[in-house]
Amino acid sequence: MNENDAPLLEMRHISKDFFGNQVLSDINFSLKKGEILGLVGENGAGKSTLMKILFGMDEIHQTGGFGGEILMNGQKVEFASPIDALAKGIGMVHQEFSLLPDFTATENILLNREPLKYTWLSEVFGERMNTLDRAQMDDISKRAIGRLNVPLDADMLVSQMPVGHKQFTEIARELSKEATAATEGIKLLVLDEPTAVLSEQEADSLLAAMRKLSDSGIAIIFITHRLQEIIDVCNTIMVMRDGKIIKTVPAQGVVITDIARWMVGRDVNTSQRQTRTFDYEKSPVILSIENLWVNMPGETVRDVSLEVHKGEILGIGGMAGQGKLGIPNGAMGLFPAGGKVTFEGNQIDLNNPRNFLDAGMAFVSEDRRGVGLLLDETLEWNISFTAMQVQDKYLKKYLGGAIKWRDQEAIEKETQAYVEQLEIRCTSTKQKAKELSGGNQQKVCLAKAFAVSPKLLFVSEPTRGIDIGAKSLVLKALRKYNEESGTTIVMISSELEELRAICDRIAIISDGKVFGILPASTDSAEFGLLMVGHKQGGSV
Amino acid sequence: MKLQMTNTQKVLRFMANNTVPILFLVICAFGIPLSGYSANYLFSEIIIRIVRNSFLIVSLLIPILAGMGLNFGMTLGAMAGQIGLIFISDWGIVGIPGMLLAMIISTPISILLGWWCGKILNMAKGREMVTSYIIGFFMNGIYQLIVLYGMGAVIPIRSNALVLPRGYGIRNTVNLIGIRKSLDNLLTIRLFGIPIPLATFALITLLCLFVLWFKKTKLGQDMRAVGQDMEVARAAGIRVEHTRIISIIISTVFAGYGMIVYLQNIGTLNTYNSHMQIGMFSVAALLVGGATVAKANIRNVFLGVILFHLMFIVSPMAGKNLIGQAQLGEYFRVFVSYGVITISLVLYEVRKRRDENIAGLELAAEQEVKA
Amino acid sequence: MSITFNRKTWIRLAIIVLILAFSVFLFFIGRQHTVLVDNKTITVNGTEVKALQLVEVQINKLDALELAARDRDKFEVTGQTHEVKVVYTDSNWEEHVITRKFKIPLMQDMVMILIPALVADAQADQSVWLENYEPPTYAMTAAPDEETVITDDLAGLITEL
Amino acid sequence: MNFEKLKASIQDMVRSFGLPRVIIALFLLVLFILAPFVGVNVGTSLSDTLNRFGMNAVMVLAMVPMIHSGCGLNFGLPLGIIAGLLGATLSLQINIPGPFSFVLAILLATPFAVILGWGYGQLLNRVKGGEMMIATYVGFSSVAFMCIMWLLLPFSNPTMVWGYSGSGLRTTISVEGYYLHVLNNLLSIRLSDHLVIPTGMILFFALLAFIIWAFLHTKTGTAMTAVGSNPVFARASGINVDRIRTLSVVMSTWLGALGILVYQQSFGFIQLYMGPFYMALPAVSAILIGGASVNKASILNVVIGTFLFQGIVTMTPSVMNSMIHTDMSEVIRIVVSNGMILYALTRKTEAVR
Repeated sequence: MNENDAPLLEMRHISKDFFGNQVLSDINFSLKKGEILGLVGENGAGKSTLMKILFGMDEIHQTGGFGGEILMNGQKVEFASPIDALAKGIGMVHQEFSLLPDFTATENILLNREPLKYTWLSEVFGERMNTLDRAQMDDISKRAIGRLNVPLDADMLVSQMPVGHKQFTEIARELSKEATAATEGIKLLVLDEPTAVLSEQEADSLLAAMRKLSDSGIAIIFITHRLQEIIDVCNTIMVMRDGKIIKTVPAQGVVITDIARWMVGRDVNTSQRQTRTFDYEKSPVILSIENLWVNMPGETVRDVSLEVHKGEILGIGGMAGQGKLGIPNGAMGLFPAGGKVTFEGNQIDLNNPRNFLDAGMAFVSEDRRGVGLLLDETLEWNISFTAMQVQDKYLKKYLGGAIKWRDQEAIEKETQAYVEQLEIRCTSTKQKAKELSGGNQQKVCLAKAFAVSPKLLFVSEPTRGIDIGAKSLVLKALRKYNEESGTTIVMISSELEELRAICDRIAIISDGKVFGILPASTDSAEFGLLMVGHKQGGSV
Repeated sequence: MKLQMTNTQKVLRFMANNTVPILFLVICAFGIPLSGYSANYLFSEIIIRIVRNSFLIVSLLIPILAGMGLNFGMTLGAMAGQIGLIFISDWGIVGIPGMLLAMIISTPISILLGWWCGKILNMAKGREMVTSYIIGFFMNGIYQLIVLYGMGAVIPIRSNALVLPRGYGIRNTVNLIGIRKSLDNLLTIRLFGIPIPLATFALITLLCLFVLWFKKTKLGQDMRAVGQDMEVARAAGIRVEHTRIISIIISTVFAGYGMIVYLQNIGTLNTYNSHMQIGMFSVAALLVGGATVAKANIRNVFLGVILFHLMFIVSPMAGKNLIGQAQLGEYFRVFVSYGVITISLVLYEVRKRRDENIAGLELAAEQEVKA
Repeated sequence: MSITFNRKTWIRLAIIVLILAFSVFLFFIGRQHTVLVDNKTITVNGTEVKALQLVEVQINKLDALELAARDRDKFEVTGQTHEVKVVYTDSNWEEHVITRKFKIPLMQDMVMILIPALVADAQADQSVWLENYEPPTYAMTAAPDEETVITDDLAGLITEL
Repeated sequence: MNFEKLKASIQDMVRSFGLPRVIIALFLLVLFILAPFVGVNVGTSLSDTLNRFGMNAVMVLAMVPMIHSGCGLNFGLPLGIIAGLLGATLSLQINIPGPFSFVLAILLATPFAVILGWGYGQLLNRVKGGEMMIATYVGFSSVAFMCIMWLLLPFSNPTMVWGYSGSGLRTTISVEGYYLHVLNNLLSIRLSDHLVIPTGMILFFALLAFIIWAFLHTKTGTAMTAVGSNPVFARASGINVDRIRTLSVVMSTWLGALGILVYQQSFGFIQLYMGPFYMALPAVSAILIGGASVNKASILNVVIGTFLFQGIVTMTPSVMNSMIHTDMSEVIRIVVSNGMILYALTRKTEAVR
């Protein structure tokens, strides 16, 4: 069949589950030549998984493949690896750059696809002994950059480029993939949050470039959180939520509020919300953060000021990469930070976790394996360690405290208690942390935090990468802990619904700043708008 | 606000980036007058050292290009070269044909060893240097097994001049009279009475040209890519492991040739320790030339040879004239050789750290402006 | 990995063969031999041949040697075929020049040319005047009766590079 | 069927213990079995092994703290040894004959060990990730530096300095009349005229081993293990990682110093100059043979490892010699020890980030 009537790309009944937990179900959409499709949705809505399927990434195959079929120009295609996808003319520009800092734009654009000049040595030692054809490299990259028409210096080292130009280089690389014997020329370009790192005018010129490309017949899948851009540039808008397609509409006449509602809005009965009315204004401020800045790669906090009231559960939400994770990490001092953090009236000097802990705060990190756990040690160690070091718990003292001996019995007792309380599934308290499932590891992290019996507890992404059952268990445990021991909890999560489920107030972080604080009961569309950085919410 | 650098800062930065060469200039500046050697003597000595060592040192460049650090495994190549030499001196092949034959023999051995070494280093990513260093020791054991017990027993060796009286194993020193200086004397001119072996220089120049050309090849480009970021390279479809192995193989083969050139100049082979020292001295020389674990070029090689060996020549005499003990000078130069490697390894790690912090400083600065 | 016999493979094979051939060639031209020239009275198949009073011997273009009676000297040559040139004056003051090519067995370290034999019959086969020479063992480099092998790699650090 | 099960169990036993270690253990076993048949006295070789065990165990123990704190294998052991040598030479210089000189040596070595160790620790904190290579060269250059010092330092005890020049220390100095065999002879048990157990030396090691074991059960010791296991976790638990690491390095250095003193009192000589140069490698490979990895080590590893390693070093020459009249032990030692280190370096380990 010829290209005109068959859509360039069509995905039919795509479904995917990771070991029983359904992340995509019955995805259907098609994409015409030169069409720009805007793909929006919360984190975890399934956008990235969908793209991974489209590219036949290994992790899809390793986790048991997917359901449904992919068609290009009417023919069914199966991609064993991204290489195949590229060969079919699909290009992807990832959020994080895959560029070599000490190579020029040209060298990066043509990485491993350099045109070569023949040398006789290649007859003996193989193709790779041919020399690079610099001249040809230059004009290929020039042409690719030309198609984008952006001011990008082909001979500039990537390490010296402004971030926007890196982005352009990435795109130019995809564009430079012209039809060869092995591969077809670029037909479909997937841009995953390309504008997230760009300044205003950079973003504008990128959008312009995208239009230009679509005019030249290249279809684009445009993933972004900046809804205005979607409306400006896309022909069609596709909204995903919970692994389903909520809406597929032409961009004309759509207003941001609709999109936001589609993105976050849920039918109320789905989520088990038990709204409690907690009057935080009555209770004193326990923690106040002023002008906090944190240099956490990928989660930079620029200027955050917050007040946390005693006994409340404060939620901190926002899109990935906007800096919400930076707040607790900075406050604790795991990443270089500055600003003023006052806890119970006395200021905590930053960049030293010890002060944070001594003050009576605790932090459950989002990075369980990296920061949260001693993977090679037993549960006992994991749970008791922090309390032991900070508060001298579980220690027998001899010679008037000169020798502080580990008290094995006490540790075992405590650990056993937590294992029962949090229903940690393990063979024994001597089991190594790395042998537990994600959910149970998370519970261990909580137990570790509870063990220091903190006055204020930061919990970061407590439900990331754990199954539904464990999720609700963890949330319940937090709520219970808050109610019973009156501990103030600050919970950071990218899943708005789970915040709304247990928090009293929710602060939305965007671009490293507090964009607005609303009561959890507020309509989710409001939050949606804040998240996508559309309108300044009235701070409560 | 961008981080501005005042001139003084710039100077300091320059000093910091070239600590080692500057250090050596200072040492030599003090050493030369103390030693009381004539300029003429020093010059001719330096010429000899360049002829001897530069080939070996150049063989270190390519693994650095591929981001595998300093290839202490070059001793493997040296061993291969020595085995080649042992054979030709047993067969009584002399002169240029002898050298060529030795090189031909060493090549397959080097390739084999290099391939094995590369495999191992791929298993120890991020720890290449210390691993290649240990590989050197390990292989030294195997080498002894072969040369000290195998040769004469399993591997036939005719000449009694080579084999130990007990009937097997090679003697401590093998006299390479047959090929001694055969390359150096092929074509020599005298400059101010200083003999300059043009043939050897030609060979070395050829090698340098090869290295320069190699960087222009696809393989060279791939190595640079792998050296910067293995993951990105892999994503782009470059065969990372394969490329790394090749870089080690090339280095090993060249090291083998280098060893042959080195020994034809010296004229005698210390069967059981020539190869072990050579690794350390070559690395030291390269680092003295201002190379780092991540970056090295031809200029570093020659600057290194000159500075390092200048120190090496003058220090015993200087020590003698200073404290009346030549031995002191000898210990001193051993100390310096190791010290240099230590310093530049440390500086390298420290700088890596420093560059990582820059981003944080900028953010901080930006906040200060706000406040 | 299966070896497919395309052009490249052939080229590689060819190169390897070439290198091997070349190394054999090197072996031939690089092989060093010692040629002893000996001027003693000997008996060649029964008849005694007197040593010459004075004879000048030259091999290839190496500088010539003068041998009196009962002298023996040596040339170091590489390769197999060489030319020996003998210049002597007989009893009635006539100068004779004999030049002969000869071939040394490849693995033979030492050969000896018996000048008198050569002079006696200039046309004789080389086996008559050229004989393989096995050096007596005592002439070998006198080795210390038991040499201790130093495998200590530190030795080198203190010694001259 | 049943055989299958056996096979499987053996296989994962081997896997858990590491193939090379199994091979080495079997090798040693074979040597001991062969010994009587080739006319080697098992008693002698056993007491030799014990003796060498005692001599080296402490230096192997010196690996433990640094491995625990994640500083990797202590290739910088020579630094500790130098501290020990300084202690030894000074104690001889002060010239109090008899066993007390040993105590004195320890006392004098300690401050050096602490100072050197502290500096060394500071250095290693600045080069996290590249410790091992740098440790190696710190060791080497410090040895070379001390070579100069041994020549220059104004020692005067005639038993130590070169006879002719009257200045500069000798390469080997006898400790006869000072602390020769103080530990060896301390309540040593003489089972037969071949088999002697150097109880004192073993006990001394046992004491130190106990101290380390106990330390690892204290609060600080726990912190040290955590730092080695996951520095980020430790930091997030309010541990000052750098301080713990420095402490571990100081401990290692100090143990190294004691180690060389124990070695000397049994060996009979103080080896100066290039003596300490390659002493790190045997110790490193010993602990690895014992089952330690680049970031995990226990006292048991030290004991097993030292015994296996020294066992091989003592047995091979005697057995080999009497079997195939050649001494290949040197080569075997090199191959075994470095092969073991290679094996360890090429394992995948999380802690080395």
